[in-house]
Amino acid sequence: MNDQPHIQLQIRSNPLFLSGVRELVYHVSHRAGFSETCCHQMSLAVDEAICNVIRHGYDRAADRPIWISLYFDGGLAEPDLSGAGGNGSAGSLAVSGAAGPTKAMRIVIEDEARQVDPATIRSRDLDDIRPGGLGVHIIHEVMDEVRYERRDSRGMRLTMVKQRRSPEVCGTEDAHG
Amino acid sequence: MNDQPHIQLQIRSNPLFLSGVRELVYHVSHRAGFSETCCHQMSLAVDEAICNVIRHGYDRAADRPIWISLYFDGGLAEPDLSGAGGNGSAGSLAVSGAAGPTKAMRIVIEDEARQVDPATIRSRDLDDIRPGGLGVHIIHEVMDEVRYERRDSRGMRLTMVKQRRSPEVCGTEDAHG
Amino acid sequence: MADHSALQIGLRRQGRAVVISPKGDVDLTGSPALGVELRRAMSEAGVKVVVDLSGVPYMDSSGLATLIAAMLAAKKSHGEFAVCGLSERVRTIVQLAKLDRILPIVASLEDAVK
Amino acid sequence: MADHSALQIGLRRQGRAVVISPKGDVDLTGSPALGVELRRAMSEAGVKVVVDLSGVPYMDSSGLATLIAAMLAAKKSHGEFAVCGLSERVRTIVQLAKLDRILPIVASLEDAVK
Ligand SMILES: Nc1ncnc2c1ncn2[C@@H]1O[C@H](COP(=O)(O)OP(=O)(O)O)[C@@H](O)[C@H]1O
Ligand SMILES: Nc1ncnc2c1ncn2[C@@H]1O[C@H](COP(=O)(O)OP(=O)(O)O)[C@@H](O)[C@H]1O
Repeated sequence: MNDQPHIQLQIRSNPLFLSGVRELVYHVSHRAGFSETCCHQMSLAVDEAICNVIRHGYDRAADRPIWISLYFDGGLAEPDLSGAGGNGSAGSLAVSGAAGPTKAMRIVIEDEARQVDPATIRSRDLDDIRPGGLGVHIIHEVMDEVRYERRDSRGMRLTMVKQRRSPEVCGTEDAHG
Repeated sequence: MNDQPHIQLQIRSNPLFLSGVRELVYHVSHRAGFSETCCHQMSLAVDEAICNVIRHGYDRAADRPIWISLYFDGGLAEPDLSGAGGNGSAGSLAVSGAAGPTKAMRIVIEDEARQVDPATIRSRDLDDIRPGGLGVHIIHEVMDEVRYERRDSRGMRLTMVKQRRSPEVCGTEDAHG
Repeated sequence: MADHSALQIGLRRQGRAVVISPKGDVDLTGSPALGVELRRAMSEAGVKVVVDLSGVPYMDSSGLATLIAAMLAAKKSHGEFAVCGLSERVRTIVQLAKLDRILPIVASLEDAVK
Repeated sequence: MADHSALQIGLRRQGRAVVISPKGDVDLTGSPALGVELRRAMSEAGVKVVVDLSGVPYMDSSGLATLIAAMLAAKKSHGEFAVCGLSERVRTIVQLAKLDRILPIVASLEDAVK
C-alpha cells in the first residue's frame, strides 16, 4: 500500500462541483484501464458519497471542505512521451493508457463534519418503496469494499475500493513500438 | 481576493491525468456560468500548462507533484437544495448553476520543478513554421491574464485569469420558484 | 463531449399528456427543479405526466428519489405517470437501486403519451 | 458522454491515399502514437497521407506539433499530406495557433483522398 495518493482533491461542499468531480473520477479511472461501466460506477459512487457529506454531514452548508483522494493500487502506466512535441524523431508507440498495471482503485472521501456511528450509515430495505435512502445501497452495489469510519481529529472517512478485473482491459492493446 | 481556493487538486506529473483535469476544469467552469467556448479554452490552457510542467519542469518524470487551484472570484451560486431528496415537500427552483455571481476564474498551477526565469517562458514567432513552441502562445491567447513566477521555496507558479463576460450567461435563466 | 450544462427542463402538451423533458444531469443540483416541475404538472387533474429522460446523460439517487416521489404522488391522487427514454447509463442506476420493476418505465415516448 | 478512451488509430487505404483516423483525444499521451503512424505511412513513396480527425473530440498543442511535423516531412520528400474532419473544438485550437492557413486542411474526406 502506497500512502501518497496519486490524486488529491479538496473541494468545498458546493453541489455545483459534483459534475466536475464525477468527470475527473470517470476519466482518470478510464485511463487507468477500467471498463466504461466500472468508470461510470465509480463516478456514481463518488457522487453519492459527496452528496451524503453535503446533506447529512454538513447540513447543506456549501463552503465546508471535502477531500477526495485517489490511489491506483499496483501503480499506473507511464505513457512513453518520446516523439511527443512532434520534432520528427523516432519514438515508440505510447502505452495506450488503457493497459496500466493498476490492480484496484481506492477512493477515500474525508470531511470535517459531525461524527456519526459508522453503523448508522446503512442502506434501508428497498422493498419499502419511498424516495430517498438509496445512496448507500448504490455505493455498496458498485464498489467492492466500502468502509466508513471516524477520523482521528474530527469528521468522517469513507474508503471505497474497486478491483480491476483482468479481462476488462479496454481500448486497443497495441504492440509497443 | 479570497485566498482559500474553491477547489484544490494535487496530481502527480503523469500525463494520464491530463484528461481528468481538463474535464474537471471544463465542468466546474461551466457550472459557474462560463460559456462552452470559454470552458473549452480554460481546459485547454490548463492542459497546455500542465504539459509544460511535465515536459520542461520535470523532464517527463511522472511522479512529481503538481498543484492546481481554482478560485471563483466574486463567489459561486449555491444551488437551493430544498426539495432534493424528493420527499415531496415544496421547494423553490434551484439556481440553474449557470447564473452564478462568478466574475472571473483564477487558475493557479504550481510545481516543485527547477526554477527558470519567467521571461524565458514565452511564445515564439509563429511565422516560423515548425512543430512545438505553441503552448505558451495558446495560453496567452485564451486567458485574460497570464503570469509566471518563481515560488518562494522552490518550483514555479503560473496564475491565469479568465473574466466572465456578462452576456455569456448560458443555459436557462429560470425564475426562482 | 456531451453538453453538461445545468439542467434545463422542457415542458409540452401532447394530447392528454404533459411531457417533461429535462436536459442535462439530474443530480443534487438539478433534482429540485425537476421535482418542482413534476409537482406543478401533477396538480392538474386528469393529465398524464410523462418524464422523457432522453436528454439526461446522468442521474444519481436524488433524481431517482424525485421520480419515486412523483410516482407515489400519482398513485395517491389516482393520476397517471410514466418515464421513458432512459439511456444505458441511467437505466443502470435504476437497476442498481432495484427500481426497474417499480418505476413505470415505458419503451418509447409514443407509448408513454398513449 | 463522449468516449474519452486512450487514443486508437485506424489505418486504411483508399485509392492512392492512406487514411489515418485517430479516435480519441490527441493530447500528450496520444500524440506520440499518432506521430509514429504518420511517419510510417509517409515512408512509403507515392502515397498521399490523409489524417481524418472526425473521431477526435480534443487536441492540444502536442497534436498540432505532430501534424506540423508531418506536413514539413511531406514537403521535404515531395509527398502529399492533408487533414480533414476537424470538429468545431479542434478547429478552434488550430485557429488559436494561427495554423488554419498553414495546415493543408480540406473540407471533406472525399476531397482529401482525391
Ligand atoms: N456522510 C454521512 N454522514 C452522516 N450520515 C450519513 C452519511 N452518509 C449517509 N449517512 C446516513 O445514512 C443514511 C442513508 O443514506 P442514503 O442511503 O444515502 O439515503 P438518504 O441520504 O436518502 O437518507 C442517511 O439517512 C444518513 O443517516
Ligand atoms: N512550466 C515550465 N517550466 C519551465 N519552462 C517552461 C515551462 N513552460 C514553458 N517553458 C518554456 O517556454 C518555452 C515555450 O513553451 P511552449 O510554447 O509550450 O512550446 P514548447 O513546449 O513546445 O517548447 C519552452 O520551450 C520552455 O523553454
